Amino acid sequence: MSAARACKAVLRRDLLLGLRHRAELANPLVFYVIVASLFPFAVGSDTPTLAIIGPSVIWVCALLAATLSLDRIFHADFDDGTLEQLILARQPLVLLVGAKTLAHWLLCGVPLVPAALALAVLYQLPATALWPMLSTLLLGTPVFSLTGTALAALTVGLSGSGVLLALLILPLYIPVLIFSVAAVGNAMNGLSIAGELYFLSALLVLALTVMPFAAAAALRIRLG
Amino acid sequence: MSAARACKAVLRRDLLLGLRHRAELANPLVFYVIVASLFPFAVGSDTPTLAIIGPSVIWVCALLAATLSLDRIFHADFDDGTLEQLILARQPLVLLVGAKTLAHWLLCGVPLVPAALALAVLYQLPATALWPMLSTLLLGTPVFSLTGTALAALTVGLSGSGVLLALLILPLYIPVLIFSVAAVGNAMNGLSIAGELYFLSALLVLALTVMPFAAAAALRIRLG
Amino acid sequence: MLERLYKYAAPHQFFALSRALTPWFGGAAAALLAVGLAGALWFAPPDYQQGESVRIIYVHVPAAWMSLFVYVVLAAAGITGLVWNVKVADALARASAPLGASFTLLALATGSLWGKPMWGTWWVWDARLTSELILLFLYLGYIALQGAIEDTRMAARAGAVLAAIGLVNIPIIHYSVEWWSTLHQGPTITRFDAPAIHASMLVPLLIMALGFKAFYAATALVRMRCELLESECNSAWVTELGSGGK
Amino acid sequence: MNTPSISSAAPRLEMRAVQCIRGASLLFDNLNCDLQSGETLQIRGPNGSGKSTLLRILAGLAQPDTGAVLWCGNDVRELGPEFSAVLHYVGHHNGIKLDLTARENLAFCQELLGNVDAEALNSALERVGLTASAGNRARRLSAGQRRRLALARLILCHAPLWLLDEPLTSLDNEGRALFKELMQRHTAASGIVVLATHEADIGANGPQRELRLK
Amino acid sequence: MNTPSISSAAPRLEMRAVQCIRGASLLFDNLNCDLQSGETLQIRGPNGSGKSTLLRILAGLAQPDTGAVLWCGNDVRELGPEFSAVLHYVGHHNGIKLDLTARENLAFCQELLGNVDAEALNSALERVGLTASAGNRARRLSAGQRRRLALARLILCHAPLWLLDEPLTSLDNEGRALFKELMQRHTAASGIVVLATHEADIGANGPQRELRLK
Ligand code: HEM
Ligand SMILES: Nc1ncnc2c1ncn2[C@@H]1O[C@H](COP(=O)(O)OP(=O)(O)OP(=O)(O)O)[C@@H](O)[C@H]1O
Ligand SMILES: Nc1ncnc2c1ncn2[C@@H]1O[C@H](COP(=O)(O)OP(=O)(O)OP(=O)(O)O)[C@@H](O)[C@H]1O
Ligand SMILES: [Mg+2]
Ligand SMILES: [Mg+2]
Repeated sequence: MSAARACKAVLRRDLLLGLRHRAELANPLVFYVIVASLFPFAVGSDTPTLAIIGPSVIWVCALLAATLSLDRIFHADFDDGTLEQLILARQPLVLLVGAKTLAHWLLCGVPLVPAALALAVLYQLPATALWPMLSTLLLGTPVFSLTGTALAALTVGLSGSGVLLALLILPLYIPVLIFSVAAVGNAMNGLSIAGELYFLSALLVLALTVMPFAAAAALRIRLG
Repeated sequence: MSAARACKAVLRRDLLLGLRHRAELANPLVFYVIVASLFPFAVGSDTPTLAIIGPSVIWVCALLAATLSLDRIFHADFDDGTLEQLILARQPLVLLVGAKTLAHWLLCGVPLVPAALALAVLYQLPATALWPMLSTLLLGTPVFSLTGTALAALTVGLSGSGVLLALLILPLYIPVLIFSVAAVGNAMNGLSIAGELYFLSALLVLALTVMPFAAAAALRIRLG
Repeated sequence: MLERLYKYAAPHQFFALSRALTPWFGGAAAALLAVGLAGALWFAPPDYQQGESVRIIYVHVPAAWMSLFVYVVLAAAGITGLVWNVKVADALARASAPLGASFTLLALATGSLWGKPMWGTWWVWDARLTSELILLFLYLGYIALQGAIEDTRMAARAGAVLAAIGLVNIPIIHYSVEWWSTLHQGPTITRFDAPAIHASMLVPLLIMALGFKAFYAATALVRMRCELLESECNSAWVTELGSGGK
Repeated sequence: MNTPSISSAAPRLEMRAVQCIRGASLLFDNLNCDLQSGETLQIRGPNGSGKSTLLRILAGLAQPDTGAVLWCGNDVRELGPEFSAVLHYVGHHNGIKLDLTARENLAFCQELLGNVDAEALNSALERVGLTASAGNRARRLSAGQRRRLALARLILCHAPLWLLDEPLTSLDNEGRALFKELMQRHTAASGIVVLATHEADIGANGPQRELRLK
Repeated sequence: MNTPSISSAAPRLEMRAVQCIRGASLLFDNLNCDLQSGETLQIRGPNGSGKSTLLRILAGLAQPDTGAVLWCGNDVRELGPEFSAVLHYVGHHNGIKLDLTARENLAFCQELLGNVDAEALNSALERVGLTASAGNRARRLSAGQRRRLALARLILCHAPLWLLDEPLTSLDNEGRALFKELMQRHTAASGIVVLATHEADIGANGPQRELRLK
């Protein structure tokens, strides 16, 4: 089907552009690691304190790294006019936007998972925290990408959109943050994390069904 | 003198552009407050822990907010060709760059100071911590702006420069971070903070004398 | 002397010189590292406190020294290239970055391997350890900047400015153990008075350090030749080289 | 898909009492025009008269304040993506990715447009004279070469309606000649061309109409 | 400042064996040219031949790989900002801030150039036909209006050397005529103009020379 092929083309192009800037690809990751290592600097090497704030820092930083990388979803495409071409493509815009979201997740969301696990080790979190960390990240990062795409579409072409975007998006990310950190905390205390995981899954399903449409609508509005 | 007038023109223009995007002006600030208040969300409102991590969080977030706002020092000017005009102006580039740095500090550095004080109250830091917080911020934020300008000049026009810039700059901010947090910590423990303040002042003087030249050189390199 | 230097600063002259020097440095590196490792693994005594694990010192310390040394070389070369427009210096800076990053990584890895038996943990957020990590980030930043700028001349010049700015961190790493009381060893070898270490350990350590330096010199020379070939691919001497001329 | 008529029917573009207001000023009002297949419409007018704005409205990228644009008798707002499928729009911006090579840019367009065909791609590159630079990142191309790349989209695959905003910008004489030939072929093959330009002679071969703004 | 000669001496621009290499290809080599006051040099050549690159080299924004550019006999690399003071450069980009109004943009240029003069500003706006839109943010201006704003810099204050990269882009006929007149006046007042354009006739009045690339 030609729609599927167009989506694949968008996905491939975005991945290619991402890989072509190898530096850019690694950057959110390195940024993530740097920011996360700023805290021990500031807090001092007091292990119990570090273990307490560990999950929060790891999650807040993941959230920041995700937020920072949002700017590039549409910004470049807007500047060089390819976004207009995308809108004028012969395929439903929702699908194309979905492909862009997927590319963003693969480039910016997935790499956060191993990085977060590595940091968990550095922060000396107990082994019981690793699995909840992994599962919440795998559920939470796609929500970040999906929500982020919609808001990035809404702010595309506005000057200073980077920070404006961060401003709009952070409140939306907070539920994911709270439940994820709660899950990790529960696991460290030996409690069940099923409730949190259900909630995160529900958020993911919601984001999956709503956000691409919101993003497509936002793009049409911004360029109209 | 015409050089002074040109500097004033650059300063006025940048401030005007900043004020014209009032949203953009408020953004780093709001971003700062949001991120800093994510932590209590994640850590839980356990007051002793909050008071321990308070100074670090406040400083790390100030650093992030400063980093995020760097991108815009030269980016827009590069895109629309006004940077070339600046380089071809009839005045020493160092001075013009200095004016841009000053504008950046006034727009993005100074507002952090009251915000940080407000956050300190929110995190229930003791009153003894406020004065060191204030003085370190007043010494540290200009260093951020100065160093940031030089690195922003280096990365201007590179794709994905936002995150690259963050990557380059964060290691350079770390000394400021360490000494500032140490000062606040010392003050909270009733110790002298003179040593830290001397060190920060030395860094500031160093940055003041070196960075504008580095920034001017970097601009010539990037546009050459 | 200066004239000589100037002569070898011309890429094609340097190319020939580097070809001639590489085997010497390579050979020296192999010999020194072999002797040093033998000394380290068999002749040096185990530490009365640390036991056999002390032998990591013979890799860790030279690697840590090199991580700092290479950064200084990188920054100095970069500035030389920037100010006097010496292409060979640019090539040296670019060639050094990945090597320095590798030394830093090696110091971090051996350090944390050593830390496990000594401090009971792979990693602590102690000043020296963290500042070494920052050094790694500085190298990575330099490499990322080189990767982001396509034009090699411009990349080298931009990198020089970055490296010069980053130079501030070197004294901070070096003195961090004195400024903050940390877990990490204070200066034992690099003290101005007598080193606080026994000769049977000191000698292999110094041999290893020399070996690392020779290894760095040899690899840097090879990498510089690649850099020069790439950046000079339009010039007459490279074309000649490519067409089989000497 | 549900109205196959619009892709098979003879192309026809109408403006019905199109009006556009920007800020406090009326850019144009009561524009009417009926373009049949094979016709060329040149939008003319001094700087700032609203040519680009009109083209964006025709492409469906902006909405008229009152009035409507019809394609084969259907309001384009209702046609949506179906209308996108019948047009090529080249604006002031080239719409190319500077970090992809020239060839990759065109290959992406093809996939987006739904017909992958390596031969068509090569011949398009050949036609616009970019074969030699096809492997270069677009960032290295000169202003004119980028414009050529943008125009190569037109010949990658067929679309009956071409909307072009100052297509000749930065082109050298050979490029202009080439472009005029492309346009002639397109109208000869019963396409419609709407273009905004300050050129006196655009060398259309079929019926040529002019719309003067302001 | 220490060589007052260069601002008072008769303008003279020389290229000496200028060479430029981009990537693996030689753009131009051994360019020599000696321009005296009152002369116009038109750089011509097909797309991608290096016109823009040459103009950037002449402006001191890029360095030639070998060779040198001289102003009144001095190497421009050594003159630095002093050389900037004698030239106006208008590139492919307009060099205006889209979030300042037209008037604010020009006022900023004046301050940067060191001579604030409200009258000169108003008359420059008048000349390029932007008086009515002077209070509009430049973002709202059309492509041609933005180009006019960029060209208004030329008449804000005197500089003997004009370096212009396709100055006529997006201009309507009236704009072109206006610009040609500006250029004629400048050369009549013993200035030098170097411009890259694909136009056949640029209507210079003084001695006109051509440099063909590739
Ligand atoms: C990941 C962990 C570690 C890192 C990143 C690290 C880093 C460094 C660095 C950067 C230096 C060179 C300092 C300078 O010359 O200024 C150094 C030297 C040294 N390190 Fe480590 N180190 C680590 C772990 C250890 C451990 C566990 C020990 C042993 C207890 C150790 C013992 C030493 C010694 C003896 C020196 C030589 C000190 C001198 O300069 O005299 N290090 N290390
Ligand atoms: N890094 C590079 N590698 C290879 N070629 C390059 C590189 N950078 C620039 N070029 C080539 O240099 C030329 C740049 O030319 P320039 O922009 O000066 O052309 P121009 O004469 O102004 O053309 P136009 O009329 O289209 O504006 C182009 O042919 C481009 O392909
Ligand atoms: N928000 C606004 N407020 C006031 N005027 C506006 C606004 N937005 C656009 N305009 C005006 O609308 C016109 C836009 O015209 P457009 O870009 O379509 O012109 P054009 O005919 O393409 O001109 P050119 O030949 O210069 O490309 C300009 O005159 C501009 O000043
Ligand atoms: Mg227009
Ligand atoms: Mg050009």
